Amino acid sequence: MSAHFVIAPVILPAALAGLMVLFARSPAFQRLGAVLGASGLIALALYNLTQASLGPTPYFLGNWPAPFGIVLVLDRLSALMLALVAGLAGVVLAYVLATGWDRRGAYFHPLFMFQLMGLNGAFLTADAFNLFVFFEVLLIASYGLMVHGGGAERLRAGLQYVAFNLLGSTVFLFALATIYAISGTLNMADLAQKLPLMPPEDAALIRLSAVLLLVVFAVKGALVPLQFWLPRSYAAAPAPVAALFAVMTKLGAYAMIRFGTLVFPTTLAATGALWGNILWAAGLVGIAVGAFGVLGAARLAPLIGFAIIGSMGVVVLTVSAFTAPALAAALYYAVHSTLAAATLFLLADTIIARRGGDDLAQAGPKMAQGGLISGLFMAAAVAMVGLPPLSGFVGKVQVLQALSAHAPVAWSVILLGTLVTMIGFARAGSALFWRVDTALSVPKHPAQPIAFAAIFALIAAMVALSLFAAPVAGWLAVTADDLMAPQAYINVQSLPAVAP
Amino acid sequence: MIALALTFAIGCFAVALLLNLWRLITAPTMTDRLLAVDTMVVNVIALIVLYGIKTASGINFEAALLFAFTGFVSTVAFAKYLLRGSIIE
Amino acid sequence: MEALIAITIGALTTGGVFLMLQRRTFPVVLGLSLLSYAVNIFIFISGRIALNAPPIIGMGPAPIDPLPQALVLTAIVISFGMTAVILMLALGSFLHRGDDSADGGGP
Amino acid sequence: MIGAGLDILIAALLVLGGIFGLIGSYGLLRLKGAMQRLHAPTKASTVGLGAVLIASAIGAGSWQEVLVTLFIFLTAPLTALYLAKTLIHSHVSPADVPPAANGAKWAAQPPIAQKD
Amino acid sequence: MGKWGSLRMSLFLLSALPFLGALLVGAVARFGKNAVALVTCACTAIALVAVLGHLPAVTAGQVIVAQMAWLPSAGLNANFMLDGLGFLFALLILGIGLLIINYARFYLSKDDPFARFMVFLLLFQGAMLGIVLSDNILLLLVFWELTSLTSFLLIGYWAHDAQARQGARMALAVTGAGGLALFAGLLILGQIAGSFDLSVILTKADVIQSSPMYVPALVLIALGAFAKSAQLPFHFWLPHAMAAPTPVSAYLHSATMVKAGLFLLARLWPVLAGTDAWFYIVATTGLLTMVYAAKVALFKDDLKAILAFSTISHLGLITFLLGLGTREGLVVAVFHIIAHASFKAPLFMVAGIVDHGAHTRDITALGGLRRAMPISFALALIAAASMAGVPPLNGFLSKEMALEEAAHTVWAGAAWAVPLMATLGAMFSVAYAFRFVGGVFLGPEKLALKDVHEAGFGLWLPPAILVALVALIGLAPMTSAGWLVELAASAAMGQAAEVKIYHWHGLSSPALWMSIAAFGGGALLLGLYPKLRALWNGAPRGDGKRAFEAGLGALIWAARASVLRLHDGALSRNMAIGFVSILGVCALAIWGQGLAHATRMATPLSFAALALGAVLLVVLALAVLRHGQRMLALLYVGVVGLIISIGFAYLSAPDLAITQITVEVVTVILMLLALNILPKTTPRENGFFQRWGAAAIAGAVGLATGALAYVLMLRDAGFPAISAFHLAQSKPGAGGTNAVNTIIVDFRGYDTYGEIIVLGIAALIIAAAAQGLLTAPAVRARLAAIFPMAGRAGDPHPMMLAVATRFLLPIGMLIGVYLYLRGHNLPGGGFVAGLVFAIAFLLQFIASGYGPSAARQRITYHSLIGAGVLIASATGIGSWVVGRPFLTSNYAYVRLWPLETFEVATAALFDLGVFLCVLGAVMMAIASLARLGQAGGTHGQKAAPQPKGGA
Amino acid sequence: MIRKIFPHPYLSLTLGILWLLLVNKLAVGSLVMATILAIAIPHISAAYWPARPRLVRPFALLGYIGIVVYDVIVSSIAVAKIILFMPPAQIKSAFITVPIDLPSPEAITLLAGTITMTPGTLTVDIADDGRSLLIHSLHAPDEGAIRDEIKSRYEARLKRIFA
Ligand code: NA
Ligand code: NA
Repeated sequence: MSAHFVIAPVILPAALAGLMVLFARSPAFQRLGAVLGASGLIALALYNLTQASLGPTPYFLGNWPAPFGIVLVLDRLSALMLALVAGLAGVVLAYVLATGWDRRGAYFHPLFMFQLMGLNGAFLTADAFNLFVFFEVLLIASYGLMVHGGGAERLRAGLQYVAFNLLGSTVFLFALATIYAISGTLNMADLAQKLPLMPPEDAALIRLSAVLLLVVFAVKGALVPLQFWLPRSYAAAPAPVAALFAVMTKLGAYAMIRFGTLVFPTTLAATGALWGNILWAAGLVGIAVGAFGVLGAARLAPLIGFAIIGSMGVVVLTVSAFTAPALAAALYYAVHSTLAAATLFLLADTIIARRGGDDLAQAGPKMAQGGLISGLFMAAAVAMVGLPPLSGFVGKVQVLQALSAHAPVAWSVILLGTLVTMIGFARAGSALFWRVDTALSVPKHPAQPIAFAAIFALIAAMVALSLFAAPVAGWLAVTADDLMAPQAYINVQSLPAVAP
Repeated sequence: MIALALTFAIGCFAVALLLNLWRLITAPTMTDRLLAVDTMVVNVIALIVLYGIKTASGINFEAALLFAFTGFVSTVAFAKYLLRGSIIE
Repeated sequence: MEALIAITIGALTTGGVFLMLQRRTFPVVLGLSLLSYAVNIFIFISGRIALNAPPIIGMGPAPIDPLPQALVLTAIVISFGMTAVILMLALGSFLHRGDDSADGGGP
Repeated sequence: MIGAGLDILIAALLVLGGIFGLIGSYGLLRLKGAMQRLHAPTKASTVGLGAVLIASAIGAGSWQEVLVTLFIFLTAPLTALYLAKTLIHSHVSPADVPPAANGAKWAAQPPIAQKD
Repeated sequence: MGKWGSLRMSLFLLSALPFLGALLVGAVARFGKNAVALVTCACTAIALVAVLGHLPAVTAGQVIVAQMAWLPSAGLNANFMLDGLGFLFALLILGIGLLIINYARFYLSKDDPFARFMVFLLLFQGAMLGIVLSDNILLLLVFWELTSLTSFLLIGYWAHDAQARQGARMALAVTGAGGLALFAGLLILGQIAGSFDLSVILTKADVIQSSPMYVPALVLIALGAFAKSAQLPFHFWLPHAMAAPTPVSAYLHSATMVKAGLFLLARLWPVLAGTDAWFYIVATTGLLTMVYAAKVALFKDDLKAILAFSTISHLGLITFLLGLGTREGLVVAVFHIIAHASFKAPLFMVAGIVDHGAHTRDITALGGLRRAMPISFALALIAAASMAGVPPLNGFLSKEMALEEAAHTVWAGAAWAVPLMATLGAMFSVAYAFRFVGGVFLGPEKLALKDVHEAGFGLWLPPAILVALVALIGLAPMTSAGWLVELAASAAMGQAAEVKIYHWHGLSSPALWMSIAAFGGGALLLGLYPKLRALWNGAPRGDGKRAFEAGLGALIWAARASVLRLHDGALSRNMAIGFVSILGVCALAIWGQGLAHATRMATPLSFAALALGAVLLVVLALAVLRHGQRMLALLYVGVVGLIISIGFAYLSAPDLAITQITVEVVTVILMLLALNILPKTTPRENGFFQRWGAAAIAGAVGLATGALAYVLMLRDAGFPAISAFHLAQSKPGAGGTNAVNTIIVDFRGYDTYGEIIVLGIAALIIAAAAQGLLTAPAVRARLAAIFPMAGRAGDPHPMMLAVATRFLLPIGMLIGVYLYLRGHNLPGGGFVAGLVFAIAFLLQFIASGYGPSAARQRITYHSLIGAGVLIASATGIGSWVVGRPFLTSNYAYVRLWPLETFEVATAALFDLGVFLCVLGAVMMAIASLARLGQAGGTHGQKAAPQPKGGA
Repeated sequence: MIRKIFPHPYLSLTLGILWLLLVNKLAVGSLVMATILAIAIPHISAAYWPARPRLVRPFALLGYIGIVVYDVIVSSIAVAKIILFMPPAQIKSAFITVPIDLPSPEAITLLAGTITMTPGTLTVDIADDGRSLLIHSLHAPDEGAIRDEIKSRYEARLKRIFA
């Protein structure tokens, strides 16, 4: 009996999207399907979390043995990411349905489902080339969602987003081809077995493929200096879509963690600390770029984009240590910052809809539901900056402690970044909510309780993440231990023995 | 005998291909360029077929057929573009 | 043969990268096409090269490695979809704004 | 005997095919008028390819090549027509073209009544 | 145990009370100001009673604790404790809070959102209470940062005032920055001590002070405390926070927020104090702050500014006392904390009353209010006298004790320095205190102030209560406050403190003489005030705020000039940076690594291959060099694709050859469709970068890629490729002889599943974008403008092609069916079949136009895509029925007359899904682009003729 | 009934033959498949071919094809000679108008295609009324002869084949 629950998070949205495309003319069906899909994915994610806690589960596609066929592996890390995607998708979908964003262009719901399919597929696969395929699925769906609704700015930003990501995809292929050429395999666990046995003169080629892969993940994770696409495209995208995209940078982090612990661990002689050193530098600069971007941004939406860059800087800086506590802290922070960024983007949308724009230099009218929105914004900003009492602070406590071996540099940069980001958010909040042009009439806007409920849900999630930090961190600590000792992940695939 | 003829024919079409290239570089009109490319397709198909004879393999028959099909469609499309700007009206 | 293929890959990459670094959308799209040619050949050669050894069972003693070919097929299809999308976005951006510059419009 | 005869036939077709193919491409360079150049590949190259295909068909005892040959012969006039139209459209002066019968107009030459 | 258990619970409840109160206030907001005030008061009062309820236990020397794990792995615990020190501060926070709430009830106007104010105030109160009740330094940090955040809200309460907004941001920035330094400091401290619980840390003085990380920890913690307590050079935020409503100033800046820094210094005193580093850092800062701020206070005209600088000065004094590191110093510091809170809060409240009544806080515009506001005058007089250190008030007592301590302090060998500075500070203090009272209430009555009346009962009662306390403590210090000081000081130093508060220390006490000097000096300063003022006005002075603003401004400018500038959406630059960084990391990766040697022989090169290679390279060069002529470049790129596909055919990849060429044609046609609308040429770039920079980068990337390819081709893999399995299992396992196809539809069918979805999505995006474009009026107008009909050839649909297509379309379909059916065993498959069908239909469109073809179309393209995805999914799911994983194929050889033996494979069904999806996607993309052209064409007929070429 | 199954019987026939050529096999299975496709594909594509050409003498078409194939070979030799041996200055090219009188688009198309593939001539354009062809002759010392040959050798035959 195969564990179909492993692949269900991929097939469910794909099949639903297929149905939605088939019945594209019925908006009611689209919405029904979307709700069913999101609820189903949440249920599956919860079930998969419990399953993954028991140990990794393989899924042999086509019933072919590894490494010859494609294998999916559900482990703690992938289950965590699936849950993050499902939860975020549910919230974003509720917001979209409440605000009618889905009606501003064609095919929103199938694209949304395909996006989820791509993300879930990428998190589940244990095959390097299949990872590429699902990267492409989620990317192309994201291109569609990004330009949903159309308009000059969105299309040009979309063009740049696509162009830059195509560069990433191309590098991905170069890297995979190099890996296959030197090792003859594509299965990640198989690579983990084979690379240490490669002749020493192949070290340069292994290192080359390692950095090429890192470049790919860096593009996805918006690591400096490959982050230029992010602020603009996220700002131009429909804000709820940008909220969903918050998880996409984490895909980059996921892939770095997966490959950095499984395929190119620090114990691999050829690569050693290569990844760690690059990530260390990229993380430090990323934090600075993110913080300065937040400080200097002239509009709210790109400001949030820069905050994402900064938070990814924190994540990869932490990952760069490649120790179990660091990975656990990085995962905690990654989950947190996904929620925080998503909250902020949804709020940005409510603000833009009520204020007529998110220009920070221009005083706007008093907003409908302004008091509530400002309170929510404060909470979200506090979370994103990493101030107490929300999950950002709890995350930073763990991150800083995990990095205490590199304290002088890492702590200074993280804390100074926090400070500058905080100043930036304070300026933005005061410009949006305090500096009101009373001469402008207050535009009426429906209250949209479900939209607010969605934002509340995200903040509640961050509160819960903070309150129940101990069980979460405990679970993540085991996850990190598993990652640092990936033998179980390899063993469940029953790979044939390797002889050089 | 066949081998010799085959080598000769392959050489002829390869040289023809280079002549097409020269035409492509020096073409006085866009039509000449299209013509050069269209002829290239013909010569390429010939080379594929000759290679098939040489290796006694029919494996590239589909390629030859599709080269003919797609070569035609693209020449028409480019010509239509020159004539009308819009290829699907 | 290997040298010729390597030169071809290098040349396609050079051309593709050069065009991708231009400021208008159309050259960028062309550049991406060239780059995808380069990468497709690159994947293909990861199975090394062989003449008259098609990956069909029963057609020869030592068929070429079929896996890279399958990967190239996937890559071709995906890059086709991507090219079509970016082309549409280039078109849309141009139709909205009246110029086809790929640059500009930052946050 | 029959085998040897077939071999000779195949070899001849191959040699002829090669020569025609070469002539077709050479004509592209040698002929001076743009309109003249259209003739070369349309006939010579097509026939050259046809010869090669027939040789292949005979050699392999396969009918598939006949299909390609048919296809080439079916589409060559269409290609030529379109290319000729582009020449008429932008490289040939209307004065150099004889009028159509009954006072009708040639399709490719502008300006023409629009009937999209 | 049971008894303490119930009290333990109450510590959690106690620290939660203000937050619960804030929620409750939000709930009752709609019932009006009184309801809000009542709830706020009730909450605060209950909390106060709860604190007082612990008095017996605390007095008995017990530490009340309440512990709950939060994130023990990081040392973060929700551990609370209440000892004497915490008790004192809790008393201040809640007691003065209660008074402030009542004051604010009458102070704020009808237009001010009162409930919001009270929510903020309670949140702030909760944060403060949390700081003083924390037993875990990380928990303390949580509350610490919360005070920064809530005070940001309180200071910015009057958000319409730009000063308030600025002041709030500045306070947040400075105290927040300090908080982050504190964060680092506390982390170090916790790591040294091995625990983040104060109860543990406080027992580890030796370990901490002998650690090499002691000084960094001390510096960072001190930074946090100094920023919060407005010590030099971070003091500047406090005066600007005076833009807040007066109750806020009275509460935050006299009794609570700024005292948090002092609390921290006192809390960590047992483990941090007593070293030279502590003394020189803390005491010096305090002393300098005291003198500097007192001097500035003398020259301020705004009442609240005077009080603000006075506060800074007194905080400096307390910091100095703590910095001494002596037990006596600590006792005096604790006593002065009480004294300062008791006289500074009423002074702020009086300033608010005056502001309310006279509508100005400018001391130069005020004067002679003693008759109009007698109560306020009395209150101000007593409080200010205490501030000046006039006996017998509590300020006098604490100042005498402080001067006494100063007199015994030697600073770097200089015995005179500290006493001198302390006396100077006291002198300024005397002067500004009397200037405050005199300037407002004494002297001639200003004409503009004729109608000023005393404030109502509600406004003066809260300060009156505190002033009464000032007097009470002054008269009976040991009875009224001695026990509290002892309680707090004992708790702070971790051992029984000796508290002796006297009015008279004897003539031998240096404090007496210093005090007398201070009064004399103060009188002199007031006498010379006009001259001094002129000097002050003329003297240049640093302005912390301006420096802060300038620094922040410069930072923002730098951010905009660097980071924002780099994110301006310059795709070409971003790409260039991307390529260069990729090259950089690759160079880093292979630097110093030996290059692998070749293990394979090179494959021979034929003349035909060389000719093809030459064609490819030359045409590629043409395409790149002449890319400005777009159609031409497209033609060249098409030729490159053609050569590549023949290359695939030559190199034993027939499937690649046919896929490449069919995809190529569809791509070229899509590009032609787009080019019909886009500009026909690319303007020549004259920029150095676009030509030479791009060429250099491109050349380097190309060289690297080519070299890598060359190395890989001539070297064998380290292990046998997994594809050996695919070749071996293709026929027996997957039922097909074409190993590429069996990989695609079977071994790696899951990749293909993703791949067709990519294609389907691409089509959906294109269709959605086209639909969006067609509904935008500006787009339609532009389409019309770029579609001139003049200059086009006539006859869009020549008869010959139309007739030929009647055959070519069916033949195309026939070829498609053929390719589909044989794909499993020979080159072909659903993908190519779909493309061939699409090309056949495309030809139909070219020949006869989209309109008539669309009219004849029976199936929508999107349903083809949907059906394709569903069929592929269903095929995969089908294997679940037999208990096998997704996409497990099955095949059988079926004998079915008259079709001989043929193979039925589920993979073929999967391939059908591929076929439908590909066909639908390609057609949808083409149709969408064609519709755009059509929209332009129909408009174009009406548009004025323009020369061909559009833009 | 037959018309319902085979909307374009000649197309069906062509497709059936082409299928057998494609699969390169004459077996029962191939014939059955050829029949299925010969029925199915014209049905799908019938929408794009609304009118039906009238072939009066279908078998005469075979003779016509024979003539054309012969002419194609001859014509290519002629063209080859001109390319290889005739000095460019001596090549006398000309546009020639050929008035035509054929009943159906299919017939006109066939004629135009034939002209292109046969000696030295190339169909360039069709008049917008469909009543004359513009042809280009590579080497036309006598335009009238060429016009006459086209009319007599090809057009006359086509008239007989298509009613
Ligand atoms: Na594939
Ligand atoms: Na299978």
